[in-house]
Amino acid sequence: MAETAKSKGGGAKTSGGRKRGRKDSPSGIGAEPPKDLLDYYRQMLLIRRFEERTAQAYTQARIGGYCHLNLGEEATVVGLMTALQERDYLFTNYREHGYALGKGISSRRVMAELYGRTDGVSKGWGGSMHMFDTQVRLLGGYGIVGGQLPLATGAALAVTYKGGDEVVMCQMGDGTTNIGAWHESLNIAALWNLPVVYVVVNNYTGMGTTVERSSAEPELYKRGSAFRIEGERVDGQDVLAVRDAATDLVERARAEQRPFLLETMSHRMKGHSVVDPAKYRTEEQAEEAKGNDPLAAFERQLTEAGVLDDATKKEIADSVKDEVADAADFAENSPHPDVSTLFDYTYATPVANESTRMPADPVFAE
Amino acid sequence: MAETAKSKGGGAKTSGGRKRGRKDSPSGIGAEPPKDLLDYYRQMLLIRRFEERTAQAYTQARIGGYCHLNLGEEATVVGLMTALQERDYLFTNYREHGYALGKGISSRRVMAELYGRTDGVSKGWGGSMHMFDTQVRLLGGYGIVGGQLPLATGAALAVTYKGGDEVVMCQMGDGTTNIGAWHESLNIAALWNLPVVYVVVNNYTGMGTTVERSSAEPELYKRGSAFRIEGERVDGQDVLAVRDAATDLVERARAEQRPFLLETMSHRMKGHSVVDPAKYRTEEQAEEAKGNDPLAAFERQLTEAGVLDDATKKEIADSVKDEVADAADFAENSPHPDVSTLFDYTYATPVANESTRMPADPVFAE
Amino acid sequence: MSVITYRQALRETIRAEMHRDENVFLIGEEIGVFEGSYKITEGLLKEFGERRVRDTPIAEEGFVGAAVGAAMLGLRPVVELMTINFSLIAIDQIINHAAKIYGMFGGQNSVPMVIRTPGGGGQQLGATHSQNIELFYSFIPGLKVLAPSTPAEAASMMRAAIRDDDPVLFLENLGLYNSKGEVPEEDDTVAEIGRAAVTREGSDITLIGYSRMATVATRVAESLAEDGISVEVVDLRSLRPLDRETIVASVRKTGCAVVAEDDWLTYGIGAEIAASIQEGAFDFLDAPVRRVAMAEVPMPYAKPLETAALPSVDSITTAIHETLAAVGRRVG
Amino acid sequence: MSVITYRQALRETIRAEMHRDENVFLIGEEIGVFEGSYKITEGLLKEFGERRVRDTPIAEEGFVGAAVGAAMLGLRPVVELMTINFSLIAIDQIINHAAKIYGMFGGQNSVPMVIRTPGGGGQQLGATHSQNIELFYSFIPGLKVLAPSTPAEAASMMRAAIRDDDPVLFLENLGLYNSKGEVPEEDDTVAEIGRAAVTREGSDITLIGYSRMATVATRVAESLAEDGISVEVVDLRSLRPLDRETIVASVRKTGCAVVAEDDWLTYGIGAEIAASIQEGAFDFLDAPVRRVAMAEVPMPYAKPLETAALPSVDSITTAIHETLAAVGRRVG
Ligand SMILES: Cc1ncc(C[n+]2csc(CCOP(=O)(O)OP(=O)(O)O)c2C)c(N)n1
Ligand SMILES: Cc1ncc(C[n+]2csc(CCOP(=O)(O)OP(=O)(O)O)c2C)c(N)n1
Ligand SMILES: [Mg+2]
Ligand SMILES: [Mg+2]
Repeated sequence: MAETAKSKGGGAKTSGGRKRGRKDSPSGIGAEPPKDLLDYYRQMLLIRRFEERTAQAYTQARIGGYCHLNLGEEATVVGLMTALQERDYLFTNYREHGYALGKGISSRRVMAELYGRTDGVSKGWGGSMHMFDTQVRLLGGYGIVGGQLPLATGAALAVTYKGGDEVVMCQMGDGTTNIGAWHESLNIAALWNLPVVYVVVNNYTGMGTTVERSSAEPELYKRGSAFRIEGERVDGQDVLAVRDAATDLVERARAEQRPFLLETMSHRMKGHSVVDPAKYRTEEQAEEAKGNDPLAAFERQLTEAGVLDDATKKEIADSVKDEVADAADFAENSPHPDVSTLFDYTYATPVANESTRMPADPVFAE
Repeated sequence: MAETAKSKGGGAKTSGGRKRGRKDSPSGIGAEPPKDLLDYYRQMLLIRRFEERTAQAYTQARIGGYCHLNLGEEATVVGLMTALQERDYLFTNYREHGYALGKGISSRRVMAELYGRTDGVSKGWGGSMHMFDTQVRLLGGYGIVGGQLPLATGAALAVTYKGGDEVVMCQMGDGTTNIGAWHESLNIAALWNLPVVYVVVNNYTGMGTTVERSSAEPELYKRGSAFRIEGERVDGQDVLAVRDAATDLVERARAEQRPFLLETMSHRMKGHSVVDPAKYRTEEQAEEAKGNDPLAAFERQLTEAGVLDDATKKEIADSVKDEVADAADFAENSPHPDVSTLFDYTYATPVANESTRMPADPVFAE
Repeated sequence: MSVITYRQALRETIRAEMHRDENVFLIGEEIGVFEGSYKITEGLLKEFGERRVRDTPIAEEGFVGAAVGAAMLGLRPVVELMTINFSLIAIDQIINHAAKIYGMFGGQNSVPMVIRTPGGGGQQLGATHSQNIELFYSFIPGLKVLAPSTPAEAASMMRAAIRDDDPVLFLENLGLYNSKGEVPEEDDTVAEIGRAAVTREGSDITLIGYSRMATVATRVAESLAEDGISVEVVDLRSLRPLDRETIVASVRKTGCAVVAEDDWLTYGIGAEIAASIQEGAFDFLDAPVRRVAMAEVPMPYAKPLETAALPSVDSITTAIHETLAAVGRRVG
Repeated sequence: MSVITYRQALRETIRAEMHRDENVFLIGEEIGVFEGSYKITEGLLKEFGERRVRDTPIAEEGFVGAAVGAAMLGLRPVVELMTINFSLIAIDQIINHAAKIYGMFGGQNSVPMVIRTPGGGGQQLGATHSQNIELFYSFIPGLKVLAPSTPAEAASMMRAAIRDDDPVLFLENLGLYNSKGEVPEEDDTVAEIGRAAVTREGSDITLIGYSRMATVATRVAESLAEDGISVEVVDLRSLRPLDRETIVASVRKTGCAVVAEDDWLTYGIGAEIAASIQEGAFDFLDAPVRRVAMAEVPMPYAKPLETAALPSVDSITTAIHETLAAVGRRVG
């Protein structure tokens, strides 16, 4: 599996390589402001703890539905979200709790959504797969594989229509590159010169199907060639590398007004969703995922570089722990949506003869 | 427009180039058995006259529905059909009268289908877009753009499942390379090593939309790269070049058990369908199409090479004329399907409670 | 008043809306250079340019979804799907995205868009190109589905659709594009979505139709009037929401009803109409509600088969006669 | 007899059919290595190998269409679509291809295939993953649509589906996979497609359901029996063809009916049932046919909202009481 990650000139891009718009030394970490580094670290840790808490709450049946976690993808998520400007739009798939946090939604509102409560970011209507916030420009959270691609493409069309300078980022998984919507969307984006960066978060597998068994061109960043879209692959376990590669492409999309493709390589640490024990993984694959913990690696790096000492580490750990506990408390105490609101969001423009019938009601009210 | 046709090493493959499984001289025509050449010529002429007759019958309201002609694509059609073995399967789009003839269906039965009669190849149920004959292994004739691609892919899967050595050819137009089914099908064929040759008949345009305005990679044979599928482009106005390129890929698909992509370049001489005056074409484009008549060119070539003299020419012309007139007569005299057969083909396995209600009938028969 | 075709009514209304609102733009296959498969968008590329009239690749899922995304950012796309049959390629974007985005995210983001598409049979287009599947969209909460039958309706309903903040499936009809009717000059009527209309009053029986079948219903009513049968015609206009009150009020008056639809009978649009009538006018109904619909086969190409399979003035007339006979009233 | 789950019944039947006929093979997402999202295909890859159990990329249109093509050459694919919601990506291949190929080409080539897919709500999966859209397939001539409610039905109907030469949409249900029931040992019953069944006799009212709702109907009937109300339960089993005779025969006996469905009400499956009943049992009907169905909203994630939106034992019971009250019979 790891082999494919090395295909582009002997390896995916790692931090310290070519960068745009960021000054720093070849070694990367040394030249970064420690404040930023600690901020990334905290964000990554927050995602980790948040997702662990989510898994726990799911097991306790406080969260329902399907629930997919970002465990193992923390560096990718934080790197990508750091690359976006506030005004940039984000569309993701259903594995998006971390992105919601990274785009600036409070952990309280994300957790409340998971709990299905009124203070949830989608008022409890969306759940795990459907985080959305017009304010921070996270435009969903979609559960149909590939569904977000045409939408993101259309959002970029609206940006150019209005003459804006926002960029749209469209996140997806590796398995998503095999569906028709991928092809139609990238072709349209390239034809119409739309400022959208498609990001393939390659975690080596769809549910249990490896990239090699699902994509005839398993070096996914190369698939842009069918549309003359430049593609790039980056080490998704290296937050700085992801940040730099993503910043580069986001800013190029903004400046050059055309689409790009970014592939990030990282491991899914657990099953496909909370309920999946991932029995289909070989022991080797499981070991590989475990051995590639981006958070542990970054922590080691920061410690070695002297950026993270034990006190700071504890301080961050405590603050994250508190934040997550607070989020869970908040969620627990947020009210359930009232049944009287059931028909509030079927239509934006009220309309005659809309059905607001409950299951036991006759079609014609007496 | 003609420019894109020259992109691969300075030009699309023409006859006299590299060939497999066929001995012949560099100049092509000289080394071909005259009998074969005259046969190709006759087939091309038959398609030309057949389609002209079709247009006429359409104008006389003897043919209904949508009706798309192969005018200008005669060399492509004959070249492709010559490359197939009898046992090979063919799937096409709706522009397939010529393919039906080329695969071995009599002009009578093709014309009868256009007239919607019981002796039609699809018994009058299909019409222009839906020619089908299990015997000669033409498995349709499909009117949904891209619809035939998954089917052809699945047919190739069945071939390998059964351990057969047939090849499947899947014909489509240039505009079809932009639809999701293209991507999903080619990926699956490549992943599963299926013996299918996808043929893109590039006539430079969908209905009125040029390749450049619809495909971000307008060199369509290169789009196989997203699946590691080898692609090739050939001059679709040169029957020998098409035959050779297609034979090469068909036989490689058979031998190597994997998919290939072939793009043929030719001009659509008239509008998209019989009713389309093609007003959207620039004068230049119309001239270009007219100036690239593959039948006239082949006739010239054969005459110059001394293969076709005036007597033979007249003989062939007469025989084709007779055949087309006979086909039209046959069609005209073939019976219309009887209304009593309306429910004959809804289900292959008879089933309880099938509805055989006519519009005026109540749901419950008295 | 001027007499124009359904096609002209659509074109003029779209054109006027584009002038009125800079956010309205057109997107679809062959709508620009080709000027539309059925010429609804004739001349609009020339008038508005490529920004406002966007030809797409053959990629229904991609461009319908792109329109949804553009609508999320406040544009008001008017999408053309060449025929409703091809909507099946885009249906996931329509049903799972356009129709869900407002509700699924708790009402944060509306999706103001129109999807125009013609249905209608009888053109010998064969099994895959002759389906009337408005049912699929009419079934979906979150969508609004309009089905005008006259040029005036086409105009006022298109205006309503474009100005509405929800995704609207706007059903046109191949058989109606050339039909003519009066439309007020300087018309700026905005139809109310969710309302049916009694387009002809009558007392003996209620005949319900929509789109082309509403016009066929009127012809049937006119011809039966000559025989002294008074048919009340209800044009559904809005398939979702469905205006049951108007239907049922009519049947309470007439005591019996026939539905004319050109989709298939079983599970078709008429099933809901009949089900609603029996529920809402149970005590008034003197005979079962009859439905006249397509024969349930993949539509054959051959003309005699196609004609036999389609509902017609004759088959509707038969159903009306039989219903009145069942009621036991004197006929004629 | 042995008591097994609906899941086991499906798995064992498919397995036996694969042993019986070399042309039967499985194709779908995550059915092999992952052993199926809902584990219907557990162990089958190990037993039959990759040729017979084929994992696909996420490409519903592509692999469903590939199954159609394979069926055209005589194989008998059994396709798994992970949930019916995802069928919208593949619907063009199902409706415009699988359902059309036999008729459109004049009966030359049948398409013997099964598309298995679960519907069912109540799992808090949100708006795009909680739809019951069997209606779309039930509407289409050329398709057969089965919806078993018990393990025994699942087995005999799966056998029928695999051995049938037409494309069969086989509706499973997330809420039924773990339900148990008796299945004969060495069972080789082949259900007759197109037949409904009276699964419980009664005299006061007819209650009609299919798939999970047929089992809920039985529970309602059992509980009402304690109050002295005798409910006849009709399990539709086959949504296309629809067995109207069985439904109507029951209503002619009981004089009234309620339909329980877990799709949306307007234009839902129940509309056809109600429409058919009023047409076929008009003179026998003592009260309007009531339908109990989902509230017409994009399904919210939050549990209280979802629960309120779904039909239940309670809402069905209410509709029955109200219907009997309308009939004017003494209740209880
Ligand atoms: C159209 C569609 N098909 C199938 C599914 C079921 N499904 C959910 S997630 C998933 C795997 C997606 O894999 P990938 O794109 O790699 O994303 P990851 O889960 O690895 O982040 C599948 C098949 C779906 N949600 N939508
Ligand atoms: C899914 C779908 N979308 C749109 C159409 C309408 N349509 C019919 S032919 C055609 C153009 C196809 O162009 P191309 O693939 O280049 O084939 P050509 O007609 O040039 O042979 C279109 C858009 C269709 N039949 N199916
Ligand atoms: Mg993945
Ligand atoms: Mg073309």
